Formats: sequence, C-alpha cells, structure tokens
Amino acid sequence: MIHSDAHLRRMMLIRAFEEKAEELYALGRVHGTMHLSIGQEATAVGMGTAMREGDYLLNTHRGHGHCLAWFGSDVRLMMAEFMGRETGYCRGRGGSMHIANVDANNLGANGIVGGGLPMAAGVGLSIKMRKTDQVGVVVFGDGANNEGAFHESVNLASIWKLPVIYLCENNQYAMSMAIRKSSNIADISQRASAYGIRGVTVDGNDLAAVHDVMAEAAAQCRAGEGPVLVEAKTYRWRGHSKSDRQLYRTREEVLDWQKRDPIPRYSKVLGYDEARLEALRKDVQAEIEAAVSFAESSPEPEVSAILEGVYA
Amino acid sequence: MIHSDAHLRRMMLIRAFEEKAEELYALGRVHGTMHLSIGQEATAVGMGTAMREGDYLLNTHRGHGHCLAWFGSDVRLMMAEFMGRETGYCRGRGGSMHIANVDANNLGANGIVGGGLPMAAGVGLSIKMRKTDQVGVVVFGDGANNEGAFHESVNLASIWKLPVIYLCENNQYAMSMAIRKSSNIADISQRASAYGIRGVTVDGNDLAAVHDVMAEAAAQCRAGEGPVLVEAKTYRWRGHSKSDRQLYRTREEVLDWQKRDPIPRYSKVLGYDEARLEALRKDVQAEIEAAVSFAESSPEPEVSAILEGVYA
Amino acid sequence: MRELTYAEALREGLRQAMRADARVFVMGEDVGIYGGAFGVTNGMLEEFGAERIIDTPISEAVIAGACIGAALTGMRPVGEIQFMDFVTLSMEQLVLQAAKIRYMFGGKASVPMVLRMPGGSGTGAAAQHSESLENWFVNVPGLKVVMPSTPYDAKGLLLAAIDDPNPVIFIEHKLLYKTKGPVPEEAYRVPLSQSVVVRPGAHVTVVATSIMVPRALEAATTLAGEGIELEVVDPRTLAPLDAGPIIASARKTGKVLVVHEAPERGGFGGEVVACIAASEAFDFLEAPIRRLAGLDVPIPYNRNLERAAVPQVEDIVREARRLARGEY
Amino acid sequence: MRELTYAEALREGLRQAMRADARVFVMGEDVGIYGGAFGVTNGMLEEFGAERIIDTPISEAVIAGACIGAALTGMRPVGEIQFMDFVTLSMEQLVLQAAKIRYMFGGKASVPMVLRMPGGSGTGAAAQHSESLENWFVNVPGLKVVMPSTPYDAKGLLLAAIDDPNPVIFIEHKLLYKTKGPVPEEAYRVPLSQSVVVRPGAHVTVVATSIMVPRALEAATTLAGEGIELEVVDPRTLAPLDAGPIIASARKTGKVLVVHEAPERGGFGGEVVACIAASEAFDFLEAPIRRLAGLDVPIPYNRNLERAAVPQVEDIVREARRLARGEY
Ligand SMILES: Cc1ncc(C[n+]2csc(CCOP(=O)(O)OP(=O)(O)O)c2C)c(N)n1
Ligand SMILES: Cc1ncc(C[n+]2csc(CCOP(=O)(O)OP(=O)(O)O)c2C)c(N)n1
Ligand SMILES: [Mg+2]
Ligand SMILES: [Mg+2]
Repeated sequence: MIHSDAHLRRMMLIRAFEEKAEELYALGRVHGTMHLSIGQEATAVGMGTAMREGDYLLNTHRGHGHCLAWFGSDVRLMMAEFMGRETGYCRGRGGSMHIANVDANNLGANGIVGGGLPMAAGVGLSIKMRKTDQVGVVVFGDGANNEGAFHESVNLASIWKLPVIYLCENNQYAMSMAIRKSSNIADISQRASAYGIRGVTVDGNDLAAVHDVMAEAAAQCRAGEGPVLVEAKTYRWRGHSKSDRQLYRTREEVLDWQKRDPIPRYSKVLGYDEARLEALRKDVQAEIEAAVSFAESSPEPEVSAILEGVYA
Repeated sequence: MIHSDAHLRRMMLIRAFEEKAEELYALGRVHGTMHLSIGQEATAVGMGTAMREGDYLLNTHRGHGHCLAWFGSDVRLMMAEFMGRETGYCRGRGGSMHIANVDANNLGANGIVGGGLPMAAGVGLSIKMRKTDQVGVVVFGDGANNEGAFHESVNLASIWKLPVIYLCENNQYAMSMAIRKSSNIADISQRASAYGIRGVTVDGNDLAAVHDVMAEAAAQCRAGEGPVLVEAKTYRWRGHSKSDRQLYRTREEVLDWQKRDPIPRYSKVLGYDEARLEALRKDVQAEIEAAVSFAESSPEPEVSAILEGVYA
Repeated sequence: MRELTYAEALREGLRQAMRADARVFVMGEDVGIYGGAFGVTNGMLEEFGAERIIDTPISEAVIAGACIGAALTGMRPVGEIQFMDFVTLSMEQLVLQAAKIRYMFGGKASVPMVLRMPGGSGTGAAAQHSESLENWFVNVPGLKVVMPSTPYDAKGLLLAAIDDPNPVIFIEHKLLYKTKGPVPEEAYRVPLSQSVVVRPGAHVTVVATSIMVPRALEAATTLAGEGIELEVVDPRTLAPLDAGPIIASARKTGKVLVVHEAPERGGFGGEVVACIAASEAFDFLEAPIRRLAGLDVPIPYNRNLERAAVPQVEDIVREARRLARGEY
Repeated sequence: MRELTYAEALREGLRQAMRADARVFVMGEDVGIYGGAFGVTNGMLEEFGAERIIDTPISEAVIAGACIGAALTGMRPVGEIQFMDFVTLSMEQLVLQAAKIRYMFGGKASVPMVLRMPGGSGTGAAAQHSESLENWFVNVPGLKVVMPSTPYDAKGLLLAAIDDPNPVIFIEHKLLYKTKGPVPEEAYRVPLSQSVVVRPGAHVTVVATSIMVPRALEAATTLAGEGIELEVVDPRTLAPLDAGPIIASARKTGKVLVVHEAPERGGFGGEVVACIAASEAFDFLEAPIRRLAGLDVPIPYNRNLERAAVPQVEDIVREARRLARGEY
C-alpha cells in the first residue's frame, strides 16, 4: 500500500462521525437505533482504498465507516440521512441502517444480518455477464457468518468463479454472542475450504494489512479466479447498539483492544506527532460540524410524499 | 459389522418395494410423484442396522429405503400410505414423500430438500436436554447440502455438541445438477472442517462399510462428542422422478454404476449362490404382493374427515 | 389464431424477451438441460446457452438474492422457483430486500426482476408441493403479484412483468401448463394491474384467480343452462389490484362470489371482499359477499381428499346458484 | 391489583411455565445474559441457567427448526425471533414443517411449540425492523396466531400458548413492552381463540389488533365526549379466529371499522371484513365496512413519515366519527 495522509484522515472522519452520531443520539436529536464501528475504522478504510471506482459495495448494519470509505462519499448527505432529512442519501427514508450511495455503486447498508450475502452473488454474476472487470465486496459480521445465506452465497460464487470478496468483519461479538461460542473454529476464514476457495485472516486494525489483502483479493477477482473470503479480526469498542449493558464482556478486554486503536497506530506509520494529529482532528471535526449544520438546516420529508418511491 | 441374511433381505425388500411402486405408478394405480432409491439400498440398510431402537430418523424425499430399514417398519403400512389408504402410516394424508412412523421415532420423510436439517438440531438438543443416550440421524442429498439449512444446522450441532449424524447421500445428482457442478470440493465430507467436526466419506454401496462408519459415528454421539458428517457415495439408477428424461447423464455412466449393485455385492459376502438369491427374491416379492393386497383392500380416507388432524 | 399451451406461451414470451434484450436471463434449479420441472424452459438452453439459461444449486435464498443483485446492477433476471412452496426459503430476500430497496434508498435504486413459480394443488404431490401463497406477497408493499389464468395472459403478462422496473412475483399454476388457448405470435404485452371481465353476466359476479378462472367459466356455462348468468372477473394482477372492474361488476349484479384456491383464512379473498364492502358498490349489494376458497387444511395426498380441499367446478356452481336464488 | 408492564407480564408467564414444567425452555438470539433485545428474558438466565435459557447463533431457520425438532421429541420450546422481520428466514420450517407435520403424518405427531416475536413500527428502526406479518401466518392452516394487546393478555395467552399442543406464533408489539396494566400473580390462562369486547358501545364496532387496541380505546374516550360510543373488539387470537363476538357486535352497531398496523393490502383486515360480510350481520349493516390500516409502504425512517405510515389515535377518531355520522 502507498501510505497517505488521506487514509488517516478518512479513519478520523469516520471516528468523528460516529462520536457525533452517538452524541446526537444521547441528546435525543436522532431517533431509531444505530451501530457504531468505533475501533474498526482500519477495516473500512483498508477496504475502501483497495477497491476501484466502479466496484460495488454491499454493506452491513454497522456500515458508517465503509460508506465513508467508499468512493465519492459525502459526509453531509450521510449526516442528513442519519437525521432523517430530505437531503440525505435516501431522502430520510432509510436512516443509519440503510445508507446507500447508489450512484457510486454503494448498494447500501443492510438492517438484516447477512442480508447482503445472497445479493452479492447476483452482483458478481452480473459483472461476469456484463464482462466488466468490476468487483463486488460484501461486508458482514462474525455473527452473519452463521446464517444460511453465507453458505448459499459463497458456494454459488465459488462454483461460478464470481468476482466477489466476502469480507467478514470479525469483531468478536454478535450482540452478546462471542464468536468462540457461536462457532467451533479458530478462524472464520477456514470456512473457505468448504467451498474450495481461498480464505485469508488479516489484522483488521492494521490499515495497510487490510488494504493489501483486499487489493490482492480484488486482483484475483479481476483475473477471473473467483471469490475470496477475507476475515478481518477487529473489535467493537462500543455496545452493540444504544441499549447494550455489555454484561457479556469484561472492561479489561475492551481496554486491551483499545490499546490497539488503529488510528494512532497508522498515524505512527505516517510519522505524525501529537500536534499534527490534533490539527487533523480539528479539521475533521469542523467537517462533521458542517455536516450537522447542513443536516439540521435541511427540510424533513413532506408527509404528503410518503408513498413516493414504493413503485417506479 | 456382524453379517446377516436379514440385511440382504432388507435390501431386497427395498428394491422390490420400489420396483413395485414403479409398476403401480406406470399402471396409473397411484398418483403424485415418487423418488426411487434403487441402487442406493446399502446406505439405507447400513444406516438402519447401525442405529439403536429409540434413536430418531429424519428422512429425505428419497426415503422409502430408510423407512424400511428403520425399526419396526411394516411394508404393508408403507404400501397403504403410498396408495393413499386410511390404513397407511399417515392415514393416506402424507404419501410417498411424507411417510413417517412416529411410534418408532421415524420422524418422517420430507418433501423439502434439506427440510429435515434444522429439525435435526432440535432433535439433538432435545436428546441432550433429556439426557438420554439417543442419537438423531438426518438423511439428505448432495443437492440438499447446498441449502443454507445445512450450514445453520451443522454449526449449531457442532457448537452444542449435539448427538446428530448428518448422513449425506451423495448419489452424484440433484435432479439434473451434478455434484461436481454444484460444489467445488471433491468430497462433501470436507465441509465438516468448516464446523470443526469430524467428516467421513464412505462407499455408499458397501453395506458393511456404511454400517461401520455409522456405528462409529453413533458411538461418538452417544459419548457426548458431538455430531459427525457422513458422506455415502452412491448412485441413483432411476430418473429423479417420473418425468425425468435423464439428458444430463450418459447411459454408460448408469451402466457402470449398475455394475456396483449393492445387492449381489453383499450376497457374495454372505456366500449366496444364484439359487438362494432367487429364493429370497421370491420370498420378498410375496411380502410385497401381500402388502399391495393389504393396501388395495384398505379403505380410502373419508372425505368428510378431511379436516381431522389439522389441529390437536 | 394459433393455439399454444400455457407452458409454450410462457416459453415463447421468455424467448422473445431474451432475443430482444441481452440483459434478460433465466436462472433456477434444473432450468437448463432438464427444461424446468414443468418443462417451461424446455429447449431454451440450446438457443441461449448456459450463460443465459443458468442452472443453480438448490439454494432458494441465493436464487432470489442473485436476481436482486443482478437487477440492481443492470441486468433483467427472470428467476424460477421450482415449486412455489420453496419460496418460503427466499422470503427474506424478496420481502426485506427486493420489495424495499427502492423505497429505503429514497427512490434511487431499482430492482427490475421477475420471479416465476408454480403454485397450486392437483398433482398428488401433497402438502409440501401444493402451496398457494399469493396473499403473502400481496401484503408486501413494493412487490407486484401476477397470476395468469390463460396462455394468452401468461405470455402477455410475462413480457409486461419483464419490462416492469419493479420486482414481480409471477405465479403460474401447475394444472394450467397443459391448457391450450389462442396466443398471438408477436411479443405483445398484457398491462399489469388491469382486471378484466372475462365473461359478462347479469346475476352474480364471480371474482376468480388463476385456475379458478377456467373453473368459474365452466360453472358459468352450466348455470347459463339454468338461466343464471355469471359475470366472471379475473384480476390477473393481484397487487397492485385494479379494483375498479370488480367494484363495477359488484354494483351491477349486487351479488358476489370470490373464488380462489388458497386457504380461505387470511387469503386474497378477504382483500377482494374488503375492497367491495368499503366501496360505492356496498349500497347495491343484495346478498352477503361470499368466499369460496381452499379449506383451511394442508393439501392431503389422497386423491379424493386433495380434490375436496380446493374449489371444484361443482362447488362454484352450487355457491353461485345459491347466491343467485337468494339463498344467503 | 398489582400492575406489571407487558414485558414483565411475559417474563412472569415464562418463569411460571418453566417452573411448572421441566420440558419448557427458551431459545433465541441474545436471550441469555443480554436478556433479549427488548428485555423480556431479563434475569432469567440467573434463575434457569444456560441449559434452559439458550443463546443461539444468528440462524433463524435453525432456531425455528430446533424448536420443531425439540417439540416433536418431547420438549416444549419457546423460541424467540428477535424482530418479527427475521422470521422471513424461518418460513420454510414454520409453514412447511411445523404447520403440516401433524396433518401430513395422519395426526400422529405433535409440535407443541411457541415462537415469540415482536412486530410493528414506532421505534425509528425503519423498513427492515418494523414488519407486521401476522396475516401470512393466518393464511397457514396448522398454525395458531396470537397477538396480545395488554399485559394481562400477554401473560395469560402466553401460558395458554405454551400449554397448547399446536405450533403457536406469538406476536408481541415493541411499543407495548413498557405499557402497564393489572396482572394477577397466579399462573392463569387466557384461552386461545376467544375474541373479547374490551369496551361496549352502541354506535360503531371497532375491531382492532395489538397496539391498535389501546389506540382504539383512546379514540373511544375522545368520541364518547361527542356522544359517539365505540364498541371495541379485540380478537387476541387471529387464527383460528373466534368470529362470533365480532359478528355479534357488527350486527348490533351496524357499522364496522377494522383497524390494524400491517399494510392494508392483503392484511388481516380483509379476513375480518369477509367474515362479517358473509355473515348474518350483513343484513344489519348500515354503512360500508371500513378498514383503517398501515399504508402500503415500507416503514420509513423519518419520524414523521413513520408515524404517518400507520394508524394513530386521531385517525381512528376521524374514521369512526365519519362512520358514526353516516359520512360513508
Ligand atoms: C437476520 C437478522 N437476525 C438478527 C438481527 C439482529 N441483529 C442485528 S446486528 C446483530 C449482531 C450481528 O453480529 P455481527 O454479524 O457479528 O455484526 P456486528 O454487529 O458485530 O458488526 C443482531 C443479532 C438482524 N438484524 N437480522
Ligand atoms: C427446497 C426444495 N428445493 C427444491 C426441491 C425440488 N427437488 C426435489 S428433489 C430435488 C433434488 C434433490 O437432490 P439431492 O438433495 O441430491 O437428493 P436426491 O434427489 O439426489 O436423493 C429437487 C431439486 C425441493 N423439493 N425442495
Ligand atoms: Mg460481530
Ligand atoms: Mg442427489
């Protein structure tokens, strides 16, 4: 990977977006639910930087990061969506769990665990039929990996050699269910062998490592050699969603993982000192504040337009 | 395995049952559809002889053999069910695809490919909770192996160490779909590694081999060591069902597999000559004819009783 | 005009759509060399090759999902679910993804796909191969639901469904595949969401779907001999429903019988009755609105029970006659 | 009497059933230490241990299937689907197995299981976490469908559902979990398939389900001030439906409004209307039978749209008033 300030900035933007989301939520300025990926930013940005414009993304419920790491993402439109405004990516109809940027081939976050998996095979099939050199990436969690959809989709991609990267973000938990309790194998990437495809486990908190594995996987896909299962091991710092008391894990475990924060880690690679990092943080926060202002000054959808878009 | 004339007879009874079923069908004396397991009898009988009374069976759509190989099976009640009579195992409501013998813990054939798989995990869970030493066997095909249900069920059985044997009858085809096209691995048993469980491939036309593998798997289950995935490689001689033109395979391939007929193979093990075999065949055929007579002299269900049994 | 079977009409529609548009393809279990469980895609592999007539593993969730993913990215998939029963394995993708994507994404994405599936009983395949689940889909905003009852409509509705930019659930009937009827050679369309009066009559309105349409027409012939004239209305598209012709007919005859094969309880008949009961036809009703539907029973294997489980011609005759005679 | 929330009432019912019968157990995603997504099983792990309060992986098909397998072999599982939406992944097991096993096997097998799931919108969780799919299950012979609207019914119906030898789909409502009401301490039962008149009134019958029951009662209070008396009927069990009290009420008032949250098209309202329209109440109807239901739209995220997508108290007031005033 070619290192870049932009990558660091992108991770910090994601972090700042989610911290703001959390704050807005606590203040009662947004409703619904949301899933924060704080601590997992390296996976999102490692993925985003490894892909090419024109590739497709099918995202998870914990997808703010991937959305912001994807091509052409606009944090103002994301914030507006999060706040249910007409100017949001989905005109306020989707919300946190459904942010999509269809123009940029970001086919959306998904409220259904594993919901993107079956569609990913179709994206790969379509690429193959249209004979482009695009790649589809589907992001899903360690929990999603136990849905039947995983099995059906990976098998299909395998037999048809579809250009799909199955990116499993193993953040150790599915809500309260630890991966060591929900499956009997050491690495999720081992499941690749059940489909005769390549599986790789990577340190999900190491931006460059994620990038390199994803870039290699993308190259394999573009070469027509079929799908790859990538497991990125990482950790979710926050609770699953707003109402999580986190009784299923220890404070020590969380603190331990927080020491592996991908942001300072990568800033060291770039040789940032605390001052430069702080300056960047300010810069990023200003962008987030501007996004909030944009969202808050945007209109809410007209109730009279409620039926618009159910059908074409 | 302790060899026995009874095993040979059982295989021949299955063969005769299905040949008669085919004939009745051709004569228009039964309606609906049916799936014949001719050529696969060793798997059914190898399974049946390896299990213990009190164990549970969840069967496939191609399940006449397993039903006849299960404890306490009565070919008359099977034939009556096949012919839609009130005296049949399911009072004529189920038919070929749904024959069950609930009293003997045969929880029924299933019209849904992979339909027994999720339930099998529940059977295993129930055994574990009730702390008996029973075992559940679920039989499914190479095609069923690509359903999401397979993944969810085996994973659950694996993490909870449930006493379930997943018996995959790999007869090379799922209707017209060859296993080599529907999956990218050499042996279905390889999929066990995705769940951290034991997987075994066995010659499904070798009664003793199937028996031994199943007996070992059952012992493992009873020892509380969790599930086993057994793949029995075999071949379906007939078309998938009545309407199959069999364009997807060659005559040579069929003939080649017919040379591996499990019945003469086992009769040789027992040292049968043609005369003894012929005598047994006659004996078995008489039993089948009696079953047909029983069925044909049995009443059809009363139409007025049509709603009986929808609810308890 | 030339006659084709319902299956042939569907096949011709598929062929014409595929010839006209390279984005259209067919995917499902055994649709290739086998020609589909009911022969609908018979011979299509030869013309279009394995890249456009695609055999899948037995994986109904991913069949639906692959259609959605392909539709989202510029293709026009026509998926096949071998028996409607098995669509129970595809519901998440159809209901939570296909139906909602356009709306959830603010109208910015499109899922132009068709999912074909044969429903209904009558082949002796028992409870797990005889489902009539159409009303599930009717209850899902974002989906369209089509149920052709003739070869003519089968082809024309299929072509219209493939053109449509929305996900369409296309429900065929096993017992109709071999029925014959006139089918033009050109690639005509039967617009979605157009109910049609297939037989005019003064005394009783019969709203029937799928196989119940020919049965209602047969009943109408019988009753005509008794001087009772049935008006038979076929919605053809169940959702979005064109209720106008149904209400107009109810208003005209004042007596309505709604007939379908699915179990009565929670079935599509309720929707039709409710549309009429809330409409301006209410004031013209001369009798209770009656439903004649499948019994609330899993379809039994035994031939006699199977037949008794769903409306037959004689049942329609009996019910319509009672309505006409004011016996309700 | 002591007051409990709906969630507490459910928990108490579960506890009592588990104490009384060792065969009863709870299984689902995050039902253990997490206490369930809506806290219903909070603290139960401590009392019953991980062997009877069982956390599963995210595998909805096998959650349903495991309940069936356990029920078939002597246990009494109470499964939980975290949001009703996700039951779309369990449909094959519920519809083709659980519902049909008894019948297909000639009445010789039994599937005594309960599957709990929260339905409905109102929490801002958008289209994939707000489904109201009850009418799908109503359309499936062999299943029972329960939708309690009060803490009292929640506990009593749950205990009755656990006793029942048939598979029961038990649909809770997210917005009801925190509502309070009187709940006796003993392990009482509310029999399945008993509709109840929750408020008598002379002018308009309102048949409402789940969260629409408290909303209808609120509307009734408002309208009482205008001299309009609503009679509110809660079916409680949707299938098999006890239509008697509904028909009797329709006959008495002559005016009917059916209210539910699910999309109108293909929803349970059609079933209620059709039961009335075919009944002896028909001759007593003084106005069209009206439905007031969810719009035919995926539930939108934005708060205002979300609210507008399903009936609110003021909508019930408006519709019932119009009916009472003869404006239809
Ligand atoms: C089909 C389905 N089942 C359950 C849920 C509820 N749910 C939302 S996120 C989640 C945990 C997902 O875990 P994982 O896949 O590891 O992703 P993570 O949240 O850790 O990013 C659950 C159970 C859901 N949204 N969809
Ligand atoms: C869920 C489901 N999908 C499709 C079918 C139709 N079908 C019945 S048997 C069959 C082939 C099954 O193949 P396999 O699992 O290998 O079993 P075999 O028939 O070879 O014994 C198919 C596609 C079905 N019954 N259920
Ligand atoms: Mg996780
Ligand atoms: Mg096979």
